[in-house]
Amino acid sequence: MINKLVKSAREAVVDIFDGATVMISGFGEAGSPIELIHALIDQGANKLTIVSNNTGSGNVGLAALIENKQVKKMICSFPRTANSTVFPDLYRKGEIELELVPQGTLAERIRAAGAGIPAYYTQTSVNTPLAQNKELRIFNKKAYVLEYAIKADFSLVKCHAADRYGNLIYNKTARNFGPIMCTAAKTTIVQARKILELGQIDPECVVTPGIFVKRVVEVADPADESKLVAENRRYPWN
Amino acid sequence: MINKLVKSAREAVVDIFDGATVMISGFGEAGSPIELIHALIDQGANKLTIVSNNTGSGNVGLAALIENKQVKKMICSFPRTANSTVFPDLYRKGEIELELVPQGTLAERIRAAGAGIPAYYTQTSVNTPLAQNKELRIFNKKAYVLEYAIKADFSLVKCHAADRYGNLIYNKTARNFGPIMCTAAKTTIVQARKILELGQIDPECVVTPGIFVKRVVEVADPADESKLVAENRRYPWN
Amino acid sequence: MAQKVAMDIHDGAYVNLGIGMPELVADFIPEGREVIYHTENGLLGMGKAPQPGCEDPELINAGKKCVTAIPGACYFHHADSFTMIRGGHIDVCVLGALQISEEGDLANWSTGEPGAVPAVGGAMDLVAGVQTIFVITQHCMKNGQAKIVKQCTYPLTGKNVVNRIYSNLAIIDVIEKKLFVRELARGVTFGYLQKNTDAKLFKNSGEQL
Amino acid sequence: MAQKVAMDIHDGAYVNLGIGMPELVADFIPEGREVIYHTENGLLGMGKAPQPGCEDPELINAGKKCVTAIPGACYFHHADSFTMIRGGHIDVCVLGALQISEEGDLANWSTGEPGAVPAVGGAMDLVAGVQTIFVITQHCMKNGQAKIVKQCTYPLTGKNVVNRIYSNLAIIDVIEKKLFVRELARGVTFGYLQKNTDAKLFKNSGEQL
Repeated sequence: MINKLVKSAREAVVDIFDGATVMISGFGEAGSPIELIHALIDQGANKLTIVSNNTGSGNVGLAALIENKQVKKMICSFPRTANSTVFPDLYRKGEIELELVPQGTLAERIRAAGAGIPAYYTQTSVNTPLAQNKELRIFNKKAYVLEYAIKADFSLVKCHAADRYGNLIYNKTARNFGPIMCTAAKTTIVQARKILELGQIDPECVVTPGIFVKRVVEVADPADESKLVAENRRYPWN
Repeated sequence: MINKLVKSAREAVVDIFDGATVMISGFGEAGSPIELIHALIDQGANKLTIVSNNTGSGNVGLAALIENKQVKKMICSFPRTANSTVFPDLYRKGEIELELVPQGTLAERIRAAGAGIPAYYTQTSVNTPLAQNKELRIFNKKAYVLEYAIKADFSLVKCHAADRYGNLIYNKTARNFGPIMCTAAKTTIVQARKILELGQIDPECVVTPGIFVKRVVEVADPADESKLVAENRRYPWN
Repeated sequence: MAQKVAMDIHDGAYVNLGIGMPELVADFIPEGREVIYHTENGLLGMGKAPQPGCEDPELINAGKKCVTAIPGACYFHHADSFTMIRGGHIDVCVLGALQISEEGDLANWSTGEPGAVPAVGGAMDLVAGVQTIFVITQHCMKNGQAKIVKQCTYPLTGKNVVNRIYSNLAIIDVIEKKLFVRELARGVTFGYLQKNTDAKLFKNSGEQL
Repeated sequence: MAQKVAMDIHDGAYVNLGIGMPELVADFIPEGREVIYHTENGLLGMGKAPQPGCEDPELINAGKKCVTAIPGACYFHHADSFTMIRGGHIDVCVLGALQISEEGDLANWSTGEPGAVPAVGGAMDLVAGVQTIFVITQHCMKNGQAKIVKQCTYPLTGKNVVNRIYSNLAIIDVIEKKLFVRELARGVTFGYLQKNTDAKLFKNSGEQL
């Protein structure tokens, strides 16, 4: 029988290893799997390469993972936001690496990995510093750069609801990077607000087919990151 | 005001020009926009390049368009099925061109066009006759071929329901090539069984966002191609 | 043969079954195993054939036959469907064959005859992307000619792609570009098998037949 | 400025508004025009700010502010969102600028200062993919230095990408790598405008200022 449900976030992230590449869904806090990230902090894997659009805010979630010195390198499009100080501080001190990728290129490189495409061409970043050292090619009199797929060992994704096959639906703009990250990792680990019976998700409306998901943990009432930040909370909990 | 609804299939296809590249959705008859194809037969544009997974069956729909000598070239993955004789006959006589493309490559080349990607690499077809004259490249010790985007002037697509913004939902496996073809044409023309009010399609379940659609025509009761074939019907109607 | 294939498909596998004989595999999956069928025209969770009268021409499989969808199924478009295939997410694909070479090359889409209308469908994508490729085939052609050959003479679908061959005479593994006999059909001897095979066969011990 | 931009956005346009000043454009769209807003984090059909107390932290725009969705809106993932951008499906993007060159190069993501944390977001994708790029900006920096220059000294976001500049002094078209003054703000003379611009300006007649 197929049953991808696991009992706890702790159990879900147990095999993430030192040096792994881990994708983390979310655009700012929307879609960020904060309970899975906190479980990864408890678990302690380090020298991680994290692929995520941002670098977290305050001292919880992704920012806390970085603050806890578990991250060797960030691959992201926008590593600073209103309340992010952890990554900027470490970056200025030279204690964390950054690969800056335009947001659409980040998305497409992840999608390419999931779709078995090793590389593709795009106009994005041509004639900018981010195209330095990238291979250029002309198609139909326009210049494009070659971009490579980004694969991951693990993806940590937040969704709205899931079933035991791993079929997922999302909530509004919290969908963002979740569906493509599910496709790009060897092991995709999901936190869902609700677990539904098979068939309760309309087959026309499934966003992530279960084939892309390995484990699902129910987190019925996920933390609100901006509230935690406003309250100056830090993880591990202060 | 945005209103993409047009009154008739005739009006919807009025500007398809001689020599145009036209994508036609469908996998066999499932998802084939038969009323739009028939309107294109009435309209008479010729020297068309048609991009579609198959070549139609019997003497209706896509097969009738080919039989009517409006098609110069087919780009498809499987140009013959149980009831297709029109294309095979013309092909053997050398009266129609064929570009045979593996099905997944066909899909991805269409998707690439819609996504602004001029070319990408894939393992599919490496070491086969279909990779002849294709550029090979090694990534991580495996060989891949370079595949180019397929753009179209027009796409003819069948869906289940639409609203005046052009948001679409599909029915079961009739979805197939529809959503990606909508993205790859300058002008996407859709036939829908139902027209819904704005907001009646759940924003989480829209499959084709309206941005990819130019015109929608209601065809409440589309013809059942296999019935027509079984009855030996031909278009223009015999 | 279909039963033998079915025995080798593990619980929880995502499986794509080719048109024809491979479709029969679904009927033999042992009880207690849950297997999810993918059909490349946009359905994961394909169920059995519909009851007569309940056919929906918009719910079909890759062979364009009417099917059903199980609870927990989902629909998607062709680019997403081939993301599953090309991206290595499907565990097993079962296909038919015209020829298989001793290095695991597969020819199953064209006899290359002049005048034939070539048609490839999703076969090249499947063999390039799916992790395990099972071939199910009669051991020889109707005229007795070998299908398992040193080198394919028909146009290839893919090179070094077949993992295991299920024929009416034997089950044969392709390992490091060599053919190892895994199991003989009842009453078939190694000698008889080799006689009906143009390629070199090895016993599992490594000994050449 | 935002009002001037709004006047130039046609009925039925699909529009992406950058963070900051560009967001104001939505408030000035003339009545009777229906404009659909895209936000690259996965929403087409973005509506106004929510009523206080009705904010949903999972319904935000690219600036991470809470927004609403109009009837007829839809949600999608990031690869689909940038298909709209990179594929040329968005009609207009309105962005801020650090510098614009006379050839329409745009610099708006980094001052290139050592020690600064670089952040690009979707700006490079937008200028590469969207059909028409409007820039809305103060004509000069706070210290009076020109923003419209012969050549950008800040790192580029894209080359030859800007179609029109809306500043507090003028509206300027970029046509075939030259700057044509389309409209002067009230009380601004051509002489004053050129004095505050490092790049060469042309009148619409083609005459150089």
